[in-house]
Amino acid sequence: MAQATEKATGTTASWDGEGRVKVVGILCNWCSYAGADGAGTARLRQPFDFRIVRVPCTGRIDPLHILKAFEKGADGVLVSGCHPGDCHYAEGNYYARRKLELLERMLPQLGFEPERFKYTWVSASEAQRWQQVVTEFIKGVEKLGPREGRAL
Amino acid sequence: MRIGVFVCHCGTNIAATVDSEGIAARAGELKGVVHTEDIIYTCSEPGQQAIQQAIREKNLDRVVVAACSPHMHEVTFRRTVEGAGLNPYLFEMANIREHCSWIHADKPEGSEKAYDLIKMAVAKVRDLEPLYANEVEVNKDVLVIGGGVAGIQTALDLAEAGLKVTVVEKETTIGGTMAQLDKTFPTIDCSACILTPRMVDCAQHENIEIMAYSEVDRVQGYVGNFTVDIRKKASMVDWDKCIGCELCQQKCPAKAPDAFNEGIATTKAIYIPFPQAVPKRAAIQVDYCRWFQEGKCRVCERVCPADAIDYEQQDEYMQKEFGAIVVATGQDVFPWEEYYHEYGSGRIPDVISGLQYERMLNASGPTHGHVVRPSTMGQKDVEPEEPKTVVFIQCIGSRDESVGRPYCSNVCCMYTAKQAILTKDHVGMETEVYVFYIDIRAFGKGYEEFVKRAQTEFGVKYVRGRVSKLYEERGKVKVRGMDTLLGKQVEIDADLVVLASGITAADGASELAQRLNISYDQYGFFKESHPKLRPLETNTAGIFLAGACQAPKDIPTTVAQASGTAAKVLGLLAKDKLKTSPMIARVDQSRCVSCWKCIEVCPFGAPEKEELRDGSYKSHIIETVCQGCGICVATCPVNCIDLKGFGTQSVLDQIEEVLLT
Amino acid sequence: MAGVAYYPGCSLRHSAIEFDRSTRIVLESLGIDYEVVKDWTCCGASPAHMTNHLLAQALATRNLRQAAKIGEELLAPCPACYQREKNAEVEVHADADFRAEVNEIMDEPYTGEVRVWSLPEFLKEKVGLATLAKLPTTDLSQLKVVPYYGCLLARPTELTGECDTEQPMIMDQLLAAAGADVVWWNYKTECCGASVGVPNKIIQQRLSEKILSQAEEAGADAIVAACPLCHQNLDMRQHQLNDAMGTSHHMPVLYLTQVIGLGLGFTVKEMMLDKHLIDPTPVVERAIAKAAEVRAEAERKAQEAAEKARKKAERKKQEAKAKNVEERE
Amino acid sequence: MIRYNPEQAREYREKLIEEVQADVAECYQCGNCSAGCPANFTFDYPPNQLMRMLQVGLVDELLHSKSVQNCIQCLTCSARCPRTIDVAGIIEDLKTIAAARGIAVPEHVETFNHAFLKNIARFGQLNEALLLVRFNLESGQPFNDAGLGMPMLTRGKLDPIPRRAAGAGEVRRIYDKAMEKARWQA
Repeated sequence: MAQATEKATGTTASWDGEGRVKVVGILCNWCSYAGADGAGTARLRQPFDFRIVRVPCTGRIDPLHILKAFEKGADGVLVSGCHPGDCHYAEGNYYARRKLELLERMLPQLGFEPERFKYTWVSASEAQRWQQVVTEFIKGVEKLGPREGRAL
Repeated sequence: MRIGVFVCHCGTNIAATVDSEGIAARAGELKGVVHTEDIIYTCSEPGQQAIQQAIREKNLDRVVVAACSPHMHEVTFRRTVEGAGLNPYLFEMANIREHCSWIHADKPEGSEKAYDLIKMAVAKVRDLEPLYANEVEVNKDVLVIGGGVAGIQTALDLAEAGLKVTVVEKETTIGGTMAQLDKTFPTIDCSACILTPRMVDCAQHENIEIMAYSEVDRVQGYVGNFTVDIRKKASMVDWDKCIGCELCQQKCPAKAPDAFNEGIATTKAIYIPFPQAVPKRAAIQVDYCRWFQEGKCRVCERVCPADAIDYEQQDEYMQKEFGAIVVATGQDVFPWEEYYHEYGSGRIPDVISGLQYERMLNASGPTHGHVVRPSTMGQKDVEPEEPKTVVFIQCIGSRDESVGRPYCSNVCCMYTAKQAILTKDHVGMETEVYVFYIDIRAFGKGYEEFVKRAQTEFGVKYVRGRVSKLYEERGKVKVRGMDTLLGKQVEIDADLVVLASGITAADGASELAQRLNISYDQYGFFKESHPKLRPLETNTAGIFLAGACQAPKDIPTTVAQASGTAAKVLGLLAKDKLKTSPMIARVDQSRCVSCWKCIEVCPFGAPEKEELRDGSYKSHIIETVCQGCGICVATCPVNCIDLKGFGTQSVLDQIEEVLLT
Repeated sequence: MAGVAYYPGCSLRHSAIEFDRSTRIVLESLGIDYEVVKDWTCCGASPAHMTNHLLAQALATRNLRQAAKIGEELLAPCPACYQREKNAEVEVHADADFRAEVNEIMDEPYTGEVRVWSLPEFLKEKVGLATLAKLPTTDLSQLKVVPYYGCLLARPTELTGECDTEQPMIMDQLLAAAGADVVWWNYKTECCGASVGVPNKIIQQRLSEKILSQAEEAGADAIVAACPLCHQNLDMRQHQLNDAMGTSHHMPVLYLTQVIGLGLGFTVKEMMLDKHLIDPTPVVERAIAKAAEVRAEAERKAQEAAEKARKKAERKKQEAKAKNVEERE
Repeated sequence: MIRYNPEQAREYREKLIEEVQADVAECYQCGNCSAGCPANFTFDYPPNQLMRMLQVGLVDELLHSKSVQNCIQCLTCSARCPRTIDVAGIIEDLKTIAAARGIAVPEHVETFNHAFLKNIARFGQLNEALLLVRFNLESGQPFNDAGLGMPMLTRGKLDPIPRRAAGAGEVRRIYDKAMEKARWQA
């Protein structure tokens, strides 16, 4: 089974490497996750510093998940779900919006730059939009660089 | 805990940018992992056998496959592990293809990220527990939304197989766009001759109920058990009494625009769209009815032999239960007048759309099949004039980003060729017929031959180029175009210009999609679950697609798809019970404080108040009703609800694991 | 409203003097206070931007700089000037580096944020159609006009503020508000060949001829333009064109502000209709006279109707009386 | 027989995307630009062929074409392009390149533009009478538009006595600097 292992195990590409930021994405299974799949199938290049957690619906997301991510050292968190009105479960994304609106307003109080958190809507057919959203968000986080003092 | 990790190469799809072998080896260091292996094609038979073998030999109790998207093969591998005697829900996928190898170029980076994704999957799989599917009774009735050729075909196939089918059609008759057509390509056989018998079959079939002039207002429930609110719009005519004699239409004094004839003729305020309508029942367009507008008239009431007229009629609301839903709502013609102002915005009478021309060609149309210049139609002491020069322009609202329609409409090239031939046939071979085209798309069976016939046998002149402007001059329509093959501008004095208007999503398609919770693309066409593997299903179990509501389609493709969809529905409803996903919410009643927030937020009514032995009430999830969205989980103030398969701990552990340094 | 800077541009000094005058008169009578840009210079027109982008933008920006000394808004009645100035506004304001590059070759830098208005847009936004519609004192309802936008007032929409390049409406609306009878036609935005009127006559003649014949086809008394170059080609060069093309057009071409002015009650003289080579005076006077007749006719009809009604009522009364008498007897 | 020039094609595609935000690769040759072009009858290549030439890199032929010279910048092509390509913008850019390279094409447009710019560089504001005279001399057609002179004079539409506007000096300097820069870039 082909490739040699040394190259990959080399730490050059480590997520903690110089100038890296750690961004976690929490995506709805029905729209944005599929949108990201589409972006992959279309070979749309995307930033490396991004890891995706799949959930059945943005309505399942508890703001604590996001705070936890920051606590554990994330430099940015991106939440993406179905466009308002298009929720696979009818209204999940509306509940998500209410909670995340509040979180968005709260984070600056806790000393987070607004650019470190974003929630948005990307449908399953919006591969290109997904590429654009994730690229821009991570650019924003990279501008700020890693968060000082990992803990909350 | 004994976890097995299997890393796929997917040929070079993954291996080109991810060192599958290397990260497989590294995965061995992860807590609980006792077996790792990299496989060239994990989804192949040897690949799946390798997994099963490892499960048996290393008696693994958890499995992670790092390969493509779970949307691609989660089901496949669940079956694989189940085949080896492991609970299918003790399995997790790491998406290292769509979300990694295909979006990165640098191999060290790709490998590193892939490894992180595996770490997350492993973290999640540790938290998983065996789950067991429930079974629900299945309602075997089927709802078909839309009574065009797609809906008709699906309904007949299902009814023949013995299922009860309800067809909901928003117009007063079924038949859809095909009923408006004169002939069909590439055979030039008469559209009505093919369609109307099928319409009648529908009407007479014991298993089919047609609900014309009705709309779907609301859809609740889930696969096998949908509850649908249907509204029958007030036609102001008692359809149980109406015998479709057309007397009212003949006597009605109020003119009204004729939608069925695409506005090139007028009908009456009370009307039956066309002679072969099914059901053949009259309806009043109140906006044009004198009684409703001016408070006098009531002629129809007087002449109706069945005394079916009912000016007080109201919309009727009803609720029905179905096991599956087929969406076959079709398409609309691109409204070129609103976009192509350089073509006169519809102010030039002799510039018409393809479908308008189709009505003119149709023997049951306003001109009884005679081709005439609209500018000479329906005027006193003006003899309707036959056009001597007819110009067709293709790609109107297709392949045109400037009007937000970059896609190809799929049918225009062929219907233009057909109409060009019919023009020669109806008006005479001496008529000059020009077709301005960008590219000819004749992809179907017998299509290319058909276009060739138009060019050779019928001498239709195809001009490769587009038309920049249409304007009237001395009673002609000036066509200012380009012949790109000659590299010269051309100007043609036309008597009639037919615009091959493309296909656009049906009006209100996105609203319907939202009512059904199915997804749609940016143009309003409904999205199939997978373009190649699940082209007839939507992302919502139990809801299927047929015809042009999914993408522009011609009749052969539509009918083929409609029958395919029928087969899919039969497959689903062949079972008496359906397995439901066990990945649903669960309440820890010992911690429930009976605040009932879960009941408030659940879109499906899954949580209920359950009386315990001590007489207290606690929340309880009705397993067959819960759809596993997890809204209640995120809402519960004391976190006493969790979501099986997507547990709170598993989400947190994935985050923690991947951020761990 | 703070004074708006007024940029006449080269043509309006002489060849299009009537456009300049009529515009000023209309602005004044609408109570808009404006001030002519001090030491304004040529916007560069098409020769500049066909030759050198930086040159074009710098020449235009210089005028923005001069306008900034008056206020935040610049009105350029000549669409050619308008587009050059607008073009500079958009690029210079959006791109700081480019602004620097431009400033580098000007004597003094431009630091302002001047918004450039086209004449139709300015009238619609600042005066308003509803207000304008209330003002006319002269009845132009019998004057059939076709609005001719040409290229510069229609394209590109990003600059012109029009919603559509094929069917712009602002001039239609303004003319309707001024009381004229606006006729729909197919040639609102077809080019007249303006930019090559001098060097490449054959293009200009072919294009202008089409426009004239289309206007006749539409049954218009006159074409209404808002551009000195279009006017030059359609009016001043109409004889020239007739000779060259062997046609016999006689189609007056009015300026937008001339029509509005006439509606507002200014005289043919004040609107300088005599400056045109194809004299529009007869057409205009005929239309105004006809309008008077039409009104008179209408009044007569109304009176007759009233008379009839009165008589009828009279008769009714009589009959009623008679009836009563009978009954008593 | 022609030879495609991929390097030039690449170079100009990028240049035009950068400067005009128009991508010639998007052109699918429907010919709408040519169909509507009012000046096409004076062109040696219709606009859609210009786009094609850019796609395959025949740039020099293009810069020497009458088409680029004679385009009247009416923007009809850009307005009606189904792929929303700014065709006119592309041609304008080519015009400036041709001008900077001093490419002489046997058409009077260039002469006129030159005369025009000289005129404003001298007077600050255009003097139409002088422009006409100068252009006629340079283009060797002394009686061009002679017929217009009288009627315009009598209507006070011509200004026989040229006056220098206050800003003339600066216009001259702007002109020199800009043209210098362009020459230097070309």
